[in-house]
Amino acid sequence: MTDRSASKPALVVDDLHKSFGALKASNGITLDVRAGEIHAVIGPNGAGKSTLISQICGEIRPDKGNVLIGGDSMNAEPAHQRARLGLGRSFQITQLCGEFTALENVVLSLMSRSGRLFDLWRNPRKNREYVDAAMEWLGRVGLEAQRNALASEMAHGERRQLEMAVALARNPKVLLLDEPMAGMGPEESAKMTALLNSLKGRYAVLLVEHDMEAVFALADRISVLVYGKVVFTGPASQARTDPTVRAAYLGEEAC
Amino acid sequence: MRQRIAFGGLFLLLVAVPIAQWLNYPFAVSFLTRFAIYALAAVSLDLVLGYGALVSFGHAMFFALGGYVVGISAFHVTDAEPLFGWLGSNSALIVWPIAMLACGVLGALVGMLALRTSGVQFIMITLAFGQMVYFLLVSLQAYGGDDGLLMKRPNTIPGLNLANPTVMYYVCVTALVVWTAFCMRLVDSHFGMVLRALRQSERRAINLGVAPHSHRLLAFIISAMGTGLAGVLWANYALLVTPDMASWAKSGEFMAVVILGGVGTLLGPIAGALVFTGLEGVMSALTEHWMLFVGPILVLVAVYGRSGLLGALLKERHV
Amino acid sequence: MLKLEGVAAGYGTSQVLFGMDFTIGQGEVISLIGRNGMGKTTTVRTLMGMLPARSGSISLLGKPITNLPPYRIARMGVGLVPEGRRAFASLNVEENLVATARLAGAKSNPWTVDRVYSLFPRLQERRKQSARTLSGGEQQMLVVGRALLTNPQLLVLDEATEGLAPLIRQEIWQCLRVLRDSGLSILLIDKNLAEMTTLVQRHHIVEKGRVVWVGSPDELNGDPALRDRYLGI
Amino acid sequence: ADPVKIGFITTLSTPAGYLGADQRDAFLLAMGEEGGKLGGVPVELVVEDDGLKPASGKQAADRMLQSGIKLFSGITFSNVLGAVAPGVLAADAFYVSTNAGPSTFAGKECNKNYFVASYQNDAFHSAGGQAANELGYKKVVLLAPNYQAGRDALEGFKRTFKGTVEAEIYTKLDQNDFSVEMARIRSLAPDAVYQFHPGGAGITFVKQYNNAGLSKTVPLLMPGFSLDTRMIEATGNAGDRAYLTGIWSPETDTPASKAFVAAFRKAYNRTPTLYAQQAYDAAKLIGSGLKAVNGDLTKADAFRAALKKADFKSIRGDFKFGNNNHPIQNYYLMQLQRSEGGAGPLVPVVVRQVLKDDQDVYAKACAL
Amino acid sequence: MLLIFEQLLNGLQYGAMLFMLAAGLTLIFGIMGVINLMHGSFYMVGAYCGAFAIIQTGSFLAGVLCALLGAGLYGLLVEVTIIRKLYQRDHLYQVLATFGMILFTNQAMTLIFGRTPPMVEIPAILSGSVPLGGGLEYPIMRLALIVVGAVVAVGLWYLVTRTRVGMLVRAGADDREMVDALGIDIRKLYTAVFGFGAVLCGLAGVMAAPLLAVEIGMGERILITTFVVIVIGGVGSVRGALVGALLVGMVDSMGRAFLPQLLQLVFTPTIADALGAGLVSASIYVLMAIVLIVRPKGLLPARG
Ligand SMILES: Nc1ncnc2c1ncn2[C@@H]1O[C@H](COP(=O)(O)OP(=O)(O)OP(=O)(O)O)[C@@H](O)[C@H]1O
Ligand SMILES: Nc1ncnc2c1ncn2[C@@H]1O[C@H](COP(=O)(O)OP(=O)(O)OP(=O)(O)O)[C@@H](O)[C@H]1O
Ligand SMILES: [Mg+2]
Ligand SMILES: [Mg+2]
Repeated sequence: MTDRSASKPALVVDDLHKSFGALKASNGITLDVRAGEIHAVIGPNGAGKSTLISQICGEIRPDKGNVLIGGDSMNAEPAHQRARLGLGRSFQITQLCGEFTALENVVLSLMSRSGRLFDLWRNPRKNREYVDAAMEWLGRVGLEAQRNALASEMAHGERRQLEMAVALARNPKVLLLDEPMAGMGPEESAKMTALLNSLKGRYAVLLVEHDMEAVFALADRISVLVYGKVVFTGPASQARTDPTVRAAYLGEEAC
Repeated sequence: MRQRIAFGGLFLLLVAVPIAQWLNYPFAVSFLTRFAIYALAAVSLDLVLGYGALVSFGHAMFFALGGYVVGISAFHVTDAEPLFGWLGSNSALIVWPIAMLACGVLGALVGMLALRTSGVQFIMITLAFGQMVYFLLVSLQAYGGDDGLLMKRPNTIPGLNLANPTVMYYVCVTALVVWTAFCMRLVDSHFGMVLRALRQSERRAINLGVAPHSHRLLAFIISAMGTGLAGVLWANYALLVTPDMASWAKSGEFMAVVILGGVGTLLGPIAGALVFTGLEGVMSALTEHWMLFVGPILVLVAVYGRSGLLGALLKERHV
Repeated sequence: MLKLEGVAAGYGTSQVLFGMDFTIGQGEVISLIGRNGMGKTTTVRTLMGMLPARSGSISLLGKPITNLPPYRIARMGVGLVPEGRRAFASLNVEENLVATARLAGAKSNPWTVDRVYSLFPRLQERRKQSARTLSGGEQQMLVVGRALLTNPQLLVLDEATEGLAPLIRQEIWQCLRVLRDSGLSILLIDKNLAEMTTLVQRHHIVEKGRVVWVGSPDELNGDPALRDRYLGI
Repeated sequence: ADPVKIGFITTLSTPAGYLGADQRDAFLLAMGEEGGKLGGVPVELVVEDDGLKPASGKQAADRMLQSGIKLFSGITFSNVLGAVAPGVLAADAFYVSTNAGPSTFAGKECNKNYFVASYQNDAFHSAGGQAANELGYKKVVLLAPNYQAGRDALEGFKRTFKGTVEAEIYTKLDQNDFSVEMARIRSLAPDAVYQFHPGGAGITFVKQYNNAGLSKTVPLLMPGFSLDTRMIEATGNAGDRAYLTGIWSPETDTPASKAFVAAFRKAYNRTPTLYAQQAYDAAKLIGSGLKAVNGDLTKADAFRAALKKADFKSIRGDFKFGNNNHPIQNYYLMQLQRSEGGAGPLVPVVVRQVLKDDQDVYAKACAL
Repeated sequence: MLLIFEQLLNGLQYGAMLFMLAAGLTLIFGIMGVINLMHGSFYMVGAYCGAFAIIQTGSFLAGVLCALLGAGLYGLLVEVTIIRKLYQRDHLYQVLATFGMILFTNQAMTLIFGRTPPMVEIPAILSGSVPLGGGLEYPIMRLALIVVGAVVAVGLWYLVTRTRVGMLVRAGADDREMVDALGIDIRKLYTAVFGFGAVLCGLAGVMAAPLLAVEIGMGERILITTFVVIVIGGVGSVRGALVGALLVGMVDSMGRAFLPQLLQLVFTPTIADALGAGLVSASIYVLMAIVLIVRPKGLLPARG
């Protein structure tokens, strides 16, 4: 474990409960993400991973339980407020501004940090700072060529890459990634894994992913979620071998 | 492209009247004024409709309010006892700002409630408020009920005689140009970009820290004030304000004008206004069955004019 | 079964496919692989008739289907699992399955809703839930089941395993093997090369809108240079 | 000399279009009878549709004024007139109304160039009140739509009615189900109902009044324009035995009237409405004026004086102008009865005269 | 007391009428998701065709058939020539196109049928009224409206929620291309359903004809109200439309029936009448605003 793991948690999820009718999507989830750590949450489909993320970022109100960022409770804060307090995320089902170019999508993400959201006069696209930074991010995810393509007209995988660029560019304290590798080809996911590794330490990352290669390559710790319950939390190395995990999730093929 | 169209249009607006006089068709001035006023309303509506996807089916209420503020304050000057101790006024410098302010306030109230909904429900709730204003005006017997209010003379601006059609026209054009320029700047600003982002992916925008409600509300208020200004000018042009300024049909007309010209292009709606008022004016003069021709024309634009008259031209983007 | 010859297609001004050709035989499983944005999905859209072919010809079971309307092609026995799920949001799980179900070339044991449920028990649990609120993976299962219920002779899977947990993926691969052996032809677009090895007869590497390499999984695995060149792994 | 242009702005589109059409056609009929002349002076009718929009009416008027037209007519609705008249009069042009006669221009705001050849809006309603008295009704229920004309209507009625008003029911604009009002009327059980609903609402009301079975028990009284000839046709026998007030009916038994109805039917094979009659008279009136100045409208004073004399044969009978250039005339009570001895369609048959040489109440306020 | 009961019945009856008017729109707007301002035009076409046939043949049944046929065919024509091209387009273009068609239809009808509103007698069987006890007589025609409304409601509900056609239409509203790609001729299906929606308008038109004025522009009178009904009930659900219709019917009727009197307890009669009428005029809009503020998606929105 790195020295970072000692530092205090950037994100704490405390006994979260959420039911949809009879179904308990979150059934007392407790976990934390330390500053600079990548904490992977894996689990079968419908285990409640996305719901967990939605509750952390405030799109869904939990029935019970608490979410703390940097030690402060978020329960009272609406979603956009949490975002301002340094919470960023990527979406499992891509959420981009289709009529904006790749570049504009990233610029939007960058300017949202500036808090000038009500500036009625200046044009962010003409702001060198933003444009340069945006180009840099597009470069990192490998989309420079597509900078002026409309998001709606990009290939699925390209959109996934852009999704990540937008999420990362905001440079949040806590970053929630919902299946970032989904839809990317082998090469792209390899690249993305490398990128995330290179950025390691910048953000506290909660990573939801079904691509085990990526998970084991990135995660410091892994939690396994089954039917809304955390059945395992521990260092990646353990998870690989842990019987419960294999039974519940990995199946015989463990990379 | 956008620039070229903008300046081209501006040039036409300025020379239209001299040309009309030269062709010795003075009536054109009156028509052009009407067009400019419609355009102003349409541009304002396009701000929310095109960039915020807030399809307001009640915008006529602001048009009417703007007009009635002018009408009523004039009414109190001429032939009625003071209103809350205020003797009313004919001075544009006093009345027009008041009118726009009033529209802003109404916009804020309606917006605050209406923005709880979205999509079709938003269309209908704005319609509902529009209709309420309409019925309110109809039952304002002190101010002529559904016959509306006649004005003796237009407002006064130091050094300008609005009673002179040409002057009136240039005042309207100035208002139109300034407002449009402002809106064009607005939609490219941080605020504008956020507004458009909200339209395309609300979830994303929120998770970038955008407070959706307050952004939309501000846009709605600004749009309301612009439409109100159009109403103000209308009152001065027609010297008559009637409740049907607030009717749903009027809101529909504004919407038609915007779509006709090209949603989310700001300049498009101006062209739309020209064509719409033109069709109505010319056709109704030609035949009593003018609707038989205007209707299909609108249909053709909707079906084939991909995104309105200028939409195709203006949609091309520049980062 | 299916044959593409020099198919070109694109969107608006931008051309994407430059002479796609490949064939699938009865009971064959082939794959299209390649980097993002190389034209795999575009190929699928074109052969389904969702995107006009600008030139070239496509034929199914010997009959030309170039630019037929999608529903005609589908009825000739093509089942599609589209990219990005596209379940019918306002229908519930069961309605999604039955709405477009068909007993077209009803073979020995045709697909029924129950059979799909036994393949994906998770779906049965959520029968009455609206597809809009399903989890990503559940939606994915749903659209696979939806395609199977049209009882196709050719199954087209565009990233059908995206967002599915390893266990479920195993299930699906297993099921596809069974289907293949029962004579179904399958066109597969997927990123899990390793898992496809035992399923696929031929890989087709797509690059810039045309097939640049055809070969068996073993040949691909045996040729790191190739993998590096076209797939970057 | 080229013909005198008359600006004829009226409502031709929208459901109310038939009102305008009848006025235009009757006016043209009058011209046709003189071979394109009025009072021996060649005239040209410049017709334009206002679509029942005040603003459009004003548009048209502006355009006509600028093209040099000095004489206007034809406007059907008060709100359009309200928008058009001031501009026209300010330009020292003449206006002769074929229908609308709002109180606005009858009193303080009356104008020397503004003539109403039809009637002052309240008149039919005052006649209604008087008729109710003479028919011996003690308790009545009043209904009208909740807008200005509706309120004026009920005011007009109450001005002359001596009995008690059980209830004033204001209906919604464009209401198309009156079952609630019918129930209320039945429960109030008045001697009669006086109602004013224009256009479609009027038709609907009469149909439902009959369907509710009220027409058998409670007599229905209304102003003529609330159930004009077209509307009578559209209500079949629903309006049987209902009372109307007015200045004229196609059944009016004077040679002039008979001739007019015959000519109109011949020309357009339909029965003229009161709007047609009013427009026809207006045309004749204008003719009398043009004759006096021989078509030279620059002789404004002479033309005005001639109009004021109202030296023409009105098919409604006696007609003269009051100080405010609004008519002083007789108003009649009519009843809808089956023609052709009970077999044919309903027609308004004149029952009795209710007001003789009646002048509107606003005239006093007029300085002319 | 009896009066109150009668007024309640009137409210119900008006609600049923509103539902009939709104039924076609639930299908086209609520389920297919097309903002169709022409709704009223189909209704008018139905009424005119019905009236025309009745005047010619004297048989109400013939009128009904002719109305359904006329409205249906016009609906099909419009769908094939215009609407079909607009399904995937933004709602706004549907608004513009159908707005244009209103103007066109009105004028066309004026030219075809002339300006005189045609007369439709109440058919013999439905004329007269039945005693409901307590000396209360109620017109059969209006009871007939209630019955037909109920039948339409049940039928429509079954079609939309229980049949495959219903599912496919809803699916088509979500993702038209995908339905197509799964082997359904969505174009034909939508044409048919749109036509059926128009048929329902025609039915409403001819059923209302004996009680209402059959005139140009009669469609616009009901257009907004029907949209209000659907939005209050919750877009996309037939049950919603029914609830919305009854609610609007009741509120409107009760308001008209009692509000003025209630206000008279507080104000002088004249003021009360005026004020009451004003409130009543706006009542359904106030109702809609309140409903939407409390439940932004309406009372019974469609699933999901
Ligand atoms: N609004 C809702 N109403 C009812 N059930 C819901 C709702 N949202 C989610 N669910 C159910 O909750 C469960 C958890 O959903 P969630 O999206 O969190 O799963 P997940 O772990 O993200 O799965 P996947 O890996 O497939 O994305 C699923 O079974 C889903 O059907
Ligand atoms: N709707 C569209 N309009 C314009 N261009 C498009 C559109 N969809 C895709 N493209 C372009 O066509 C190219 C091929 O896209 P396609 O979706 O076929 O790639 P792909 O091989 O499926 O990639 P992925 O593996 O990411 O799905 C891409 O460069 C993309 O930018
Ligand atoms: Mg998920
Ligand atoms: Mg793809």
